[in-house]
Amino acid sequence: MIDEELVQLLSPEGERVAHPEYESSLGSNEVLGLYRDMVIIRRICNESTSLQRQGQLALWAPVQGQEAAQIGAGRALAPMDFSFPSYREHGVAWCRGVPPEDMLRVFRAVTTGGWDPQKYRHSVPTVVLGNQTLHAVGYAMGVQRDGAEEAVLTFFGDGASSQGDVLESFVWAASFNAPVVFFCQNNQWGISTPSSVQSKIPLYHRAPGFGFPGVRVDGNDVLAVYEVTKRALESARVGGGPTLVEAYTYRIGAHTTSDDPTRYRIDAEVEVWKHRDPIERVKALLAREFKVKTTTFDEIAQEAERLALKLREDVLAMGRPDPITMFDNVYADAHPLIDEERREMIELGVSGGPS
Amino acid sequence: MIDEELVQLLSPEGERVAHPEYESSLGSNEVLGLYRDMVIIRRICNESTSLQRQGQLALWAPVQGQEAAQIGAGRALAPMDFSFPSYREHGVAWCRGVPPEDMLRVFRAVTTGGWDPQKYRHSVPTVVLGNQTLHAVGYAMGVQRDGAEEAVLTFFGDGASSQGDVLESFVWAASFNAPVVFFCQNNQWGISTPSSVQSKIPLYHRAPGFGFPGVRVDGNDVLAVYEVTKRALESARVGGGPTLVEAYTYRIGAHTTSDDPTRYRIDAEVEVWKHRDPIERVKALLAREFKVKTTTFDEIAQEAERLALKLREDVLAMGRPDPITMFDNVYADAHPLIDEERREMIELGVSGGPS
Amino acid sequence: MATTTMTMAKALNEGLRRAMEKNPKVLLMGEDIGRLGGVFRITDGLQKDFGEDRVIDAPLAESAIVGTAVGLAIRGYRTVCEIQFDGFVYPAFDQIVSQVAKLRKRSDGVYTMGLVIRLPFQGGIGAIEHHSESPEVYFAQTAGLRVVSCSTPNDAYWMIQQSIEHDDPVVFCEPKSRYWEKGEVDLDNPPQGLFDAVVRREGHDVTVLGYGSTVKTLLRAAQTAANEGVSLEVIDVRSVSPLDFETMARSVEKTGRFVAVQESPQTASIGSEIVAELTQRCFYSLRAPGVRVSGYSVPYPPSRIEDAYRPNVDRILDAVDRVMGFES
Amino acid sequence: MATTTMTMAKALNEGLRRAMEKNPKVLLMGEDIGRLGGVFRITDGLQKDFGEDRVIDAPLAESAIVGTAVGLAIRGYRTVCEIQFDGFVYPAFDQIVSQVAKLRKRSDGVYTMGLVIRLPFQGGIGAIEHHSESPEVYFAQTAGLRVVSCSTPNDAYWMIQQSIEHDDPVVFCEPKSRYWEKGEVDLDNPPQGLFDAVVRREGHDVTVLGYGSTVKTLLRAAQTAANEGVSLEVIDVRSVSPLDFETMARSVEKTGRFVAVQESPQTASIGSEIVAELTQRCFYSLRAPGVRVSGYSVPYPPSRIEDAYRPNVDRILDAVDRVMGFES
Ligand SMILES: Cc1ncc(C[n+]2csc(CCOP(=O)(O)OP(=O)(O)O)c2C)c(N)n1
Ligand SMILES: Cc1ncc(C[n+]2csc(CCOP(=O)(O)OP(=O)(O)O)c2C)c(N)n1
Ligand SMILES: [Mg+2]
Ligand SMILES: [Mg+2]
Repeated sequence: MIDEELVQLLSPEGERVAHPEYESSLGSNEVLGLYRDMVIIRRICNESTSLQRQGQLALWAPVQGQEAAQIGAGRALAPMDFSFPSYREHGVAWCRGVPPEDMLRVFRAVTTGGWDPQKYRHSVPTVVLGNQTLHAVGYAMGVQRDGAEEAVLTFFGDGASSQGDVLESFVWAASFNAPVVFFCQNNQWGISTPSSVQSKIPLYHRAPGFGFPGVRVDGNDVLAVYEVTKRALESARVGGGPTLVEAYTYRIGAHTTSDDPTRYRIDAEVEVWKHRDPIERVKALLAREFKVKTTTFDEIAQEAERLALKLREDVLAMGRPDPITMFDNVYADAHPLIDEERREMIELGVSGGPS
Repeated sequence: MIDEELVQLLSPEGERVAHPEYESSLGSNEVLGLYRDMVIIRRICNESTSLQRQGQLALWAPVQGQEAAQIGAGRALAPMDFSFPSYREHGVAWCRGVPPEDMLRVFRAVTTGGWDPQKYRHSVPTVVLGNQTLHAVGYAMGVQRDGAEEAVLTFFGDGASSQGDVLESFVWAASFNAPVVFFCQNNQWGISTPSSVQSKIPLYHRAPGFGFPGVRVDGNDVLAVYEVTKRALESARVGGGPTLVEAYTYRIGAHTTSDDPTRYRIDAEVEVWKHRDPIERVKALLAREFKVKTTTFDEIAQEAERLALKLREDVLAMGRPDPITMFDNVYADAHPLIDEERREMIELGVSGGPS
Repeated sequence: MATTTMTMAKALNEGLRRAMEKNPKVLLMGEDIGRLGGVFRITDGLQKDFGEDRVIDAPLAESAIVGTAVGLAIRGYRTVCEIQFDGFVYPAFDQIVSQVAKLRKRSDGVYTMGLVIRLPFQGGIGAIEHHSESPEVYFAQTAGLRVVSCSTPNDAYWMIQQSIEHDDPVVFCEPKSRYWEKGEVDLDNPPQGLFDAVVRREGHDVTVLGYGSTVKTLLRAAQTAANEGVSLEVIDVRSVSPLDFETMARSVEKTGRFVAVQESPQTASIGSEIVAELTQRCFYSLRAPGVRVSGYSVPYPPSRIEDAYRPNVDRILDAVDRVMGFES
Repeated sequence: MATTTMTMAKALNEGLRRAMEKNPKVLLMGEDIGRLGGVFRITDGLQKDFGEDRVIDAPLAESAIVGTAVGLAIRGYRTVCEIQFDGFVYPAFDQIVSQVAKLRKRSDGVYTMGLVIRLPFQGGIGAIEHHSESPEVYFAQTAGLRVVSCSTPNDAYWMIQQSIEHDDPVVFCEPKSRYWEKGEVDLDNPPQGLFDAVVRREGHDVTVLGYGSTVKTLLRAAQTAANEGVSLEVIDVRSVSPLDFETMARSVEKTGRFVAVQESPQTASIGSEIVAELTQRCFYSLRAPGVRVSGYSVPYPPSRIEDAYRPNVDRILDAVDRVMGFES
C-alpha cells in the first residue's frame, strides 16, 4: 500500500503520517466521535447480516472495511449540504441522522425508499448504477441558482465509474462549475469484477481530463478521508467547482448476502486488507496519543450493542405493508387508472382498505 | 493559434514547421493527392449545398473548413481498416471509395444509409451522437479475436464528446486494449453550442484519465493530421491500444443547411478561420516546395468540376423509392406483421408492387 | 376575452414565457435553446429575457439533461427539458423510467418530480432519420409518468403551462409538423383540463381518435367522409397517459364504431390500448371491432416516402369503410 | 430420443454451451458472467471452457455491452449479451432502439444484427427495486426487434439456441422466478419454431394467454377452474414479437372468450395488443370482450407485497368469471 499518490494521515498501525498538503484538524473528542461512528455502523452492519441470515431481511449490502471512507466523508458534510448515495452508504446515512431502522426498510423489502430525504438532506438509495451522480449535479446547479453556500456530495463505486451517467456528470459538473464532490469508493470489486476491468489506472486520474481535480485518499484512514472530503466540499461551497475523491479501500464482506465472493477472489487478499482495518488504526491512535481508556472503548461497544438490539426489535416489528399502499405516491393527484386499480384490489379483498 | 500542444507540420502560410515527434513522410505526389482529395470534397460539398438550395436535397451537412481533418484521417487508413463515421464525414467516405452520389442518398431522403458499408469498410452514417464509437470498439474487439492486424477509426464531434456512449467507449477501449483510434473533430461548434460548453480544457486531455494517450493536432494541417492518425493506427494494429486524436479545426459553414449560424456566432470569428484554410496552405507548399504548376491545379479543379456535374446528374436521377421498399431488410426473414402490412400497402395501391 | 392568432410555435413560446414569469423556479434546459432559441425557435428570446441561469444551454447529453433536471426538482426547481428531436430521447430513457417515473414513490411522496420533457414528435417534415418518431408509447407504458400532446395553438399555449404547474412529471409531445400552423389562442381561460380528451367534431357513424398532428388529418378525413355521406366524430385524445376513456366511451356508445389512428407502429401502441379498453367498456354497443390505423411496423422510412408511412386520409377512410362494412 | 431432467437455469447453460460449440463466432458478454458465472449462474463454467475471449466479463455499462455487441456483429460475431436484471436494460435502450433495431435496414441488409439480449425478467423472487420488471413491452413496440420468452426448461434449451442462430436481433426474456424449476429437456429435437405460440393445455370455455413465469400460473388457474367445472385453454405466447395470432385466434374462435395475463402494467401492453388484435380477428365469435389481467400501473412494489401485484390464480379466475358472466 505504499503509494505516493495516496493521501494518508494515519498508517495502518495508527501512527501519524505527515502529508505535504493535508493535516488532521481533529482533536481527541472528534476523533473519538469518528471511532464511535465506525464501531456503531459496523455493529449495525453485522446485525443486519445476521438478520438476513435468519430470514428477516431479503438482502443486505455489507459495509465492512469501508467504514472509514463512509464516516470520514459523511462527517465532512456541513448540516446544510446534501448527499446522494448509492445503495451501500449506510455509514453516510448514519452521519446524516437517518435512523438505522430506516436504512433497513429497503432490505426488509417493505419499501423502495426508507427515510425522508429532505429531512436528513440525504437522498433515497439509488440502485441503478450511477443515476444519482446526475441528480447531485442538478441539485448543485440549484444551489448555485439559490446563491447558497452549500455543497453536494455524491457516492458511487469503482464499478459504477464506467457508466455513462457518471461520466456525463463529470462533464456537467465541470461545464457548470457545480458545487459537487464526487466520492468514489474504490473497494476494488464490483460484485465479481475487479476494478482493473473498469480502469487500468487509478480512477481519480479521470478528473483532470474533465477539467477538475482528483485526489486519491486512503479510504481506510478516517482522518485522511475527513480532511480530503472537507477541503473538497469547502472549495465547492465557495465557487471552486467539483472535485473527484477516490477513496481507495476494500470490501471485506460479500457484495450482498446473495453473493459468494469465494468464487472470484482469494482469501489471502481479504486477509491482507483485514490487517488494514479502518477501526483498529484509529483505536490505536486514540489509545496511544489521546490516552483514551479501555472503559471508553467498552462503553462505545455497549452503545453499539444496544443500538443493534433496538434495530433488531425495530426490524422484527416491521410488518408486511398493506398492498393497497402500492398505489400511494405514484402520482401527485388523481389518476383514473390508479383509482380503478385501487378499487379492484379492494374488491379482491387482498387489502385492508384505503390507506 | 500558437498552441504548444498542437501538432503542426505546416503553418497556415504553408511553411514547414518542425515538430519534435512527428515529421511528414509524404512526397510530392502524395501531398498532391491529398490536395486533390480536399479540392474534390470541397467541390462536392458546394455542389450539395446548392442542390439543397434548389430543393433537390432535403438537407446537407457541409464540411467546409474540415477537409484537412477528414482527408488526413481518411488517407491514413489502410485498406483493411474499418471506419465508423457520424454524419459529416464526407471526406472520409471519399477516401474509402464511397461514390459521391451514395453519400448524398441520405440527404436526398431516399434512404437512411446509402452505401455498402462492408464493401467500402466504412460504416453507414450515424446520426445519434456518439453511438458509433461503441460500434467501433466492438468491431475492434472482433479484430482482436481474429488476430488480425487491422485498426478501427471512429469519428465524433466536440459536441458528441459529452455523450455517455463516447465516454463509455473510452472505458471499453482501454479495458480491452482495443485497436481503435478515436478521432474527434473539434470544429468548435455543436450547432450553436461552443465547444467550451462541453469542456473548458482541450478535449484530448480526457484520454490519459482513461489510460491511453491523447494528441491534439492542427486539424487544418493535412500533413499533421495524416501523420498523427497514421501513427495512432499503426500503434493500434500492433497491440498498442487506443489513442484519442483531437483535430482542432473549424466549421466554416452552417451546421446544416437548416441552420443559421449568424444567430450565434460573429463573422469575425469565421473570417479568422477562413485565413487558416486547409486547402490553401497545402497549395502554397505544393507550389513553392514541390514546384507544382498552375496547370496541375487547374486540372484538379476541372476534375472536381466534372465530378460535381456528374454528382448533380446522379442526384437528379434519384427518384422517389417505391414505398413498398420500406418493408425490405427490416427483418432477415418472414415476419407475419410485415407481410400483412406489405399486403395492405399493395391493396391501397400506393405501391408499384413487391420490390 | 382576449384571443389572438398565432402559430403553435409562438403559442408554446408564449406559454413558456408566462410560466417563467409566474414562477421564478421554472427553468428551461436543452441543447441550443439559448442563443439559438432551439432548432425550432420555440424558446426564441427567452434566454435574452430570463438570463442564462434560467434558460440553460446544455452540453450535448440527454441523460444528463434529464438527470440534472431530477436533481433540480429535488432542490425545488421546475425544469422544462427540451429534447431536440423525438429520436434523441432514448439516451435519457434510463433516467426517465428509473428515476423520473419512480422518485415520488421511492421518496414516499417527499420528492415532487416537477419537470416537463418537451418532445417534438411525429413525422411529416421531410427530415432525416431519428427526427420523426413517436416514442410517446414507451412513456405511456411507464407507470409514474403522464404524457400529453397538443394539436392546436390554443392547447399548446395552455397545456404547456398546465404541464409545468402539475406536480407530476409530464412528457409533453409536440407535433412538429404543426408548429407553423396558426390558430386562435384564448389568453385568459384554459380550454379544459390537461388530461381531458376533446370532441373536435361531432358525428354519428364512426368515432375516429388520434392525437398530435393526426388530429388535423382526422378532421380532413371527416370532411371528405361527410362529402360522401358518412359522419365521423373526431376525438382529440390529448392525454396519452392517462387516457380519458370516459369521453371516448361516450362517443363510441353513440356511434358503435371506432378507428384509432396514430403514427407509431401498431404493436402494443396507444391504439391497441384504446381498442382493448373501449372494446371492454362498450362491448354491447359495438357494431364492429375497433380498428387501428398506424405507422407501419418498420423503422421510420426515408422522408421521400413518409407520406406512405403516416396514416393519411385515404388509409383512415379505408378503415372507416371497413368498420362500416361490419354488420352486427 | 434423449431426454433428461434439468432446471431452466441448467437448460440455458447447456443451450449456450451447445451454441458455442457449434459456432466459434458465438460470444457471451455481460457483467459477472465469467468467473462468477453470472449472478444466476446461467453461464457457469463457460468461461473456464471457452476462455476469456469468448466469455467476456464486461465493465459495468449496459450501453457499451450492447453497443460493442453491435460492432462485433458487424465484424461477424454473434454476441449473447447478458443484462444482469430487467431494470438495468434501460441504459442500453438507445443502442437497442436506434442501432440494434435499425442497422439491418440502414445498411440495406448488409449488416446482420446477429445478437441476443438475455434479460432475466418478471418478479417473484423477493428482490429489491429494479430486479423484477417487465420491459419486454418496450421492445415489442420497437420495429426491427424480435422478443421471445421461455416458460419451460425444454423451451429454454431450444429457444436460446434458435435465438442465437437467428439473423435478427432477439430480446430473450427469461422468467427468473422459474430458473430453479425442473423439467424434461429433449436434447435431440426442438419442440417448435421460435415464434410459435403453443397450447399448453386444451380447454373449451375460456382461452387464457400469457408468457414467461405467467404460464405456470395459468396452468394452476386452469387446474383450479377445472375443479370448479370451468375448462380453460392455456396458451403460452412464447413469442412476444411477432405475436402468433393464428394459434391464438384458433383457440379463441373455439372458446369465444379470452383473458390475457401479464406482469407488466396494462397500458399499451402485450395484453392490450392481444385484445385489440383478437377482437378484430374473432369479432363474430366473441361472446365477451377480451379481458386483461396485468401488473398494476405503479412502479413494481417492494417485494413483501409483490404477490398482490403479480397476477395470481385468484385474479385470473376473477377475470375468467367476468368473461363467463358476459352473455352474447
Ligand atoms: C445499471 C446497473 N447495472 C447493473 C447493476 C447490478 N449491480 C448492482 S451492484 C453492481 C456492482 C457495482 O459495483 P461498484 O460500483 O463498485 O459498487 P460496490 O457494490 O462495490 O459498492 C452491479 C453490477 C445495477 N445495479 N445497475
Ligand atoms: C443523441 C443526439 N442528440 C441530439 C442530436 C441533434 N444534433 C445533431 S448534430 C448536433 C451537434 C453535434 O455537434 P458535434 O458533435 O460537435 O458535431 P458537428 O455537427 O460539429 O460535426 C446535435 C445536437 C443528435 N443527433 N443526437
Ligand atoms: Mg466496488
Ligand atoms: Mg462540432
